[in-house]
Amino acid sequence: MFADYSSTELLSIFAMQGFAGLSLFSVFVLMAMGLAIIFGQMGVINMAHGEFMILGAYTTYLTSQFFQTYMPGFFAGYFFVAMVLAFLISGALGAFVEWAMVRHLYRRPLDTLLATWGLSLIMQQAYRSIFGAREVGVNLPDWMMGAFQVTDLVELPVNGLFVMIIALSIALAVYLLMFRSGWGRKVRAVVQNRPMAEAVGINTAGVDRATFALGCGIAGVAGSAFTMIGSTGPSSGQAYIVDTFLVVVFGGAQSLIGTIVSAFSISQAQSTMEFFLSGSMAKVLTLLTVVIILMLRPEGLMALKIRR
Amino acid sequence: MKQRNHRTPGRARRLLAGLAALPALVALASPAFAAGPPTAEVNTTDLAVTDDTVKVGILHSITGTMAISEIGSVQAEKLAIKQINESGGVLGRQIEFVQEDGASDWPTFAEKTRKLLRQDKVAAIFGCWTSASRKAVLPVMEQFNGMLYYPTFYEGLEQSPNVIYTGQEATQQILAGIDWAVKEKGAKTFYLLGSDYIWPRTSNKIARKHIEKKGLKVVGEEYYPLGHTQFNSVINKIKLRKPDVIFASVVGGSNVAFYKQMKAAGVDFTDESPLLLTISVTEDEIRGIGGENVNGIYASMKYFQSLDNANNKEFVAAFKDAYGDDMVIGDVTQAAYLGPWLWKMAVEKAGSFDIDKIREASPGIEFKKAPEGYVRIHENHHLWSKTRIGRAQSNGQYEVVYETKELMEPDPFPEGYQ
Amino acid sequence: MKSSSPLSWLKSREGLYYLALALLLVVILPLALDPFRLNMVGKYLTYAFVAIGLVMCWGKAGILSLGQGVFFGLGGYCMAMFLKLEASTPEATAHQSTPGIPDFMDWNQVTALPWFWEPFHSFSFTLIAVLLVPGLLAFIIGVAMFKRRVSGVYFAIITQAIASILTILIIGQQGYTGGVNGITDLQTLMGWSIRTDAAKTTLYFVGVGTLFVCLFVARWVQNSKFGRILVAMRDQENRVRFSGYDVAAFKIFIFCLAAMFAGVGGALFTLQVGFMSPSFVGIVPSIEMVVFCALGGRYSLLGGVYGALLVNAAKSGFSESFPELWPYAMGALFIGVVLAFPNGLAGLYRRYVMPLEDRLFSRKPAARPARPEPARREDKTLPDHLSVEKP
Amino acid sequence: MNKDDFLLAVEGLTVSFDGFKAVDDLSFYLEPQEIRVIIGPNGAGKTTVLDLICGKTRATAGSIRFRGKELTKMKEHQIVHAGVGRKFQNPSVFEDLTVFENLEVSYPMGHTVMGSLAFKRDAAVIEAVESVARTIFLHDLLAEPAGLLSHGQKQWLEIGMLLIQKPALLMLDEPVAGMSVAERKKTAELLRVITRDHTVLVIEHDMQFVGDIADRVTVMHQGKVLSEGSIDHVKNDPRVIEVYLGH
Repeated sequence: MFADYSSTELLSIFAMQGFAGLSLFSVFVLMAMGLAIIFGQMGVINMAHGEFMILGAYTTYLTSQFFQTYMPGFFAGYFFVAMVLAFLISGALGAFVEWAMVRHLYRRPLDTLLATWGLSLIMQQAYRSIFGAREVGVNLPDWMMGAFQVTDLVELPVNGLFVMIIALSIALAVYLLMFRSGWGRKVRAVVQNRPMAEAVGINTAGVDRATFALGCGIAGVAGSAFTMIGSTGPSSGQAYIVDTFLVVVFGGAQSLIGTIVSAFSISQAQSTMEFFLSGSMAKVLTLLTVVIILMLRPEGLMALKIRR
Repeated sequence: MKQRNHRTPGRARRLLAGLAALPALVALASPAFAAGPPTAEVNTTDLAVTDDTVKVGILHSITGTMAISEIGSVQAEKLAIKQINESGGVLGRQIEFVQEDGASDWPTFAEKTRKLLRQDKVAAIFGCWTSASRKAVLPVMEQFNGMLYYPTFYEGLEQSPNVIYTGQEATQQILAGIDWAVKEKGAKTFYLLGSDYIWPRTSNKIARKHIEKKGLKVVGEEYYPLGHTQFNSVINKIKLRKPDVIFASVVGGSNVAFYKQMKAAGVDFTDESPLLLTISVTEDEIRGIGGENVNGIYASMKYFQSLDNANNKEFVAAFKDAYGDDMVIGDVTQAAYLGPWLWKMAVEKAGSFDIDKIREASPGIEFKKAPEGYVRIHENHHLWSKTRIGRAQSNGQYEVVYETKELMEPDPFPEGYQ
Repeated sequence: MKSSSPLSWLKSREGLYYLALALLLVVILPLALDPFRLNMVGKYLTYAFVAIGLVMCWGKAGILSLGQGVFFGLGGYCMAMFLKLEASTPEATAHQSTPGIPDFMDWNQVTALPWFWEPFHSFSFTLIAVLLVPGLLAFIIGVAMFKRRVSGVYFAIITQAIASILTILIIGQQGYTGGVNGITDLQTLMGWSIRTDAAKTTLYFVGVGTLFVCLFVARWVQNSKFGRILVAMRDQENRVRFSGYDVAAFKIFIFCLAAMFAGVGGALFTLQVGFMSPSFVGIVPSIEMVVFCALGGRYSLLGGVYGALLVNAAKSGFSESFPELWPYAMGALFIGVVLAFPNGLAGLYRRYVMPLEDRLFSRKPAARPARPEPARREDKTLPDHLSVEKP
Repeated sequence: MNKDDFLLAVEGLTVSFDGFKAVDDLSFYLEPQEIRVIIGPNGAGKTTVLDLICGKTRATAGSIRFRGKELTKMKEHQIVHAGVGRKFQNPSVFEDLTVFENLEVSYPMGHTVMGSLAFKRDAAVIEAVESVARTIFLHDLLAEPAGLLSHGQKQWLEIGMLLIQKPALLMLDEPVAGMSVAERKKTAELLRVITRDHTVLVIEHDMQFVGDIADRVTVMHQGKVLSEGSIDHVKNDPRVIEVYLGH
């Protein structure tokens, strides 16, 4: 299939395809990071994860409208404000949901799955009532929609790079927070032994709430970033949920590194297959491969081997 | 009578609420209109027709994933009904509508159709959007002998005595579009891209045959699952194959992702290399995608909001008056608007609400006040209509750059394209 | 510890509950509803088959499958393939380029009937396939997953992914499956039109009859030692294993049984509704089916049936009068059931109505219900996040 | 003595978790009718040894021969059928089932899918259940859900569930942990009854209790056997004293 192309063309295509794989990777990392925290650290299945993402996207939409109307001069920079707001709003809603619902269900993970699915229905319909059933168009500053011309053929999209940077910063921030901060130690203590953590004076309820809020907040940032590459509508969030869960489970719950490794392998597999096969078949084959590997190695890629 | 309004933001919502109450009001307030022929004469099949009212059904998804697309059709149908009532109704009878929600769920569509036909005994149904919902409804329409006015452009391969198809079938859109690209733009190679379901697949099949008949080349054909949001790989493939034309029939949320990612990958559609020709992006879709992301793409359809004729100006003004200035009108919305009018004319030509008589009367009916200019019902229940090529502007509107000289004949079972 | 004839339970209070359901479905609803509404009830009942399977699988054994739609769909597709072939006689399809094959194949340039369609010319094969195709897939999934001790949340997510895969496959292979439109325009079952009111009413009664057969099978399984082992497994899987049971085999069996029930439901659905489409295979319908079961009471077979009936009736009712409110109501229902009464309607009934019955009939307080149901119990499937064990 | 003359012969048994050897080249032998107690400080690998024998954990290396069969290759339920019964540290009974049903589930019949569907509660079953129930002091509570039992009663019930399987080797992990003094005495009594016709492998901390029942004692430390012999022998072994009292 490559006979018709010159070697420079091929090289550029491989470069761009590699980049495509990397940007898919960052998308997966962004989607999965919030979920990995909530599922991996708390054992809670948040089926409304996609809706929290869309909340971030709508926040971005509103912020862009606000800047356009009242502060057009600062429009170029609104996106950063939007991301912070998305984090805060999704996080706040997350904290509320944890308080109202999730905390009653910690020992019943399958029930959290049902309850959060109910929540996702409500959130979707709320978006529909507030923003209308149609997708909203999020205006982006011009600088974000461009591309770097590297060579004649190789062009790297700015928004792809941007998503990558956000994904990596969030991954880094989460890593520092979880493994290099006092708070992270508390979270891990609660994960490993709740009664003991309580006994040594950790406010486990507070830690739970903050963890859940953090996961939702990151989902909000992800949704905000996705306005650059995807659609923002009441049910857009559902498109992400299966992929996201597979990434987390495939990586091995509880392992943030695992999530990143799994996001990397799934994204590379998918983008390579998409290049050689048709889109639908690539998707089927990717999912199938993941499911089969999970059947062979149900603990995921990076699970700790521990005594049970 | 049942009423419900979909909540749309701002002014539209209030207006819609007002509108929803309208048929009831009009029906009460204007017995003077009831000068039509006696009910027994015009209704021999026990439809919900009284001396001064007639009941019709509106059946679209106003919840679920398809609500995004179907809202415009509901608005257009209600507008047409309102206008018909204001102009004296049908055979002197005011139209009342029963609106049902298909909830983006095909059995629900079938179920609601049964309800509309059997319980409400409506004289016509304006509704459905996806092919799947139409396919689900079809057996019920045929069993209870109803009449459905179906607004969406679709893949063809169907011709039911119980449906009038007011949108274009695939060949009308595609043949004209490709001919134009070849003739005006000198296109030689094509890349076909679509969402993975029947309409894009059938459309691309027709497109491929047509392209190959001309001795030109299809350099790629690709489908992505509905809702797919990552198009980087296909964009690379397109860059590699360097087609003259990307022929796109991507739908829904995927659309937004596709065009944003094309733009971000450095593709400037205004360069027209490659040229992008779509059959799926109406003004409605552009609202979600963002005008700046589609600036310069071409669409092949029968209607654009910017069409420059008196009928359309009046229609656009009335639509915005009813639902707000920020409304946009796409191809399907206009086709939905045709439904109630075509039905009214068929009823009046037949002098009866009976379905069989409407069916007989329908072929040959002309609608000269159509916003798209002029349409005529073909023997095969589709419409003769012109196809236009529009070039998308960054303000979200299309600029019409070409229009077929003649009306395109609808051909749902095109010989040589199957 | 009495042993008695296999049907003597029908005379007990539990028997009365079954009788009440039979009375409702066989006498009251057909008399009270017009054929249109009755047909709708018939459609809801096909979901009850899935709910029964879920009660066995999820309630009793703690295995939550979010992919029951797959089995429902497979059963439905088997039946739809048979009906479609019957509708695609060479005479009826004379205008096609290849007469005698289903219309959608012709549109997709398929020129001969694919091999896997051939056997569906036979009705008896179809009936077997309705049971075996879902059963076989469940068996394969079950062997792969339960032998590797995949459980709890992991199992739920993998079944969800399978539902997603199958949906994409069906939609993508439209030449063989009818794609997103599904298999439509089904008219007759062995020459008998399934579209008339009389036919729909007949099908309703067939559905009710089949439902009771499934209920009895499920009840028999539940009350056998097998049923006790399921409950035991849910509580203490290791204890069961170290009491000498091959836990995986039990899980595989119950998962297959639930899949077959779902398949039967799907086949009846196709007959009632007249078509089958991939929208019943995906994730959303699969999760909705779990809700029917959760609302009715995940530990109670009859609860599952009532759950399926009530949720769907509410859905139709709500969406006729307040379509925008329906998703809110449905969402609130989910959350409410899970938070406030995890044992569902059956749990409420047992708690509030049964004592009344006791007083009313001045019986001695409940000869303990067939299976004591756990109070608000914790999932033993995932004590921490480590629901997956190394084999 | 050939190793198949022993009831249980553990040789060179090793298991490592991510490089950490929880059990390291462990060997010991049980004779028929013997009562062996394993003691050792926390983390010595005692429970892991039981896990390895009953198949819950897979060995990295080594062999476990039981009545001439190699257990390391067998599945858990097959090991049970071979005659090994195991009680867990925390009482693990089926709380939603009655005491009767708990015992019935363990009754060695109807252990396959089909067998359990066809299983009939006949006179022999009832007889067996009732007799075991008498042994474990729960005869009056047969109809109670197990969830309502006290901690000690649950421990007994679990022992009863093992007894009804008629295993050749009984493995008990801390059978008196968390029991009141009275319960402890009763349990010791129960164990004496049991040991009349079973080989028993017990993990226990309570040295008095160990002294009461043990034929031989194996002391484990860091995955290895530190000392083995009679209770007095190990009590006076300086290495044992070092481990328990040193540092």
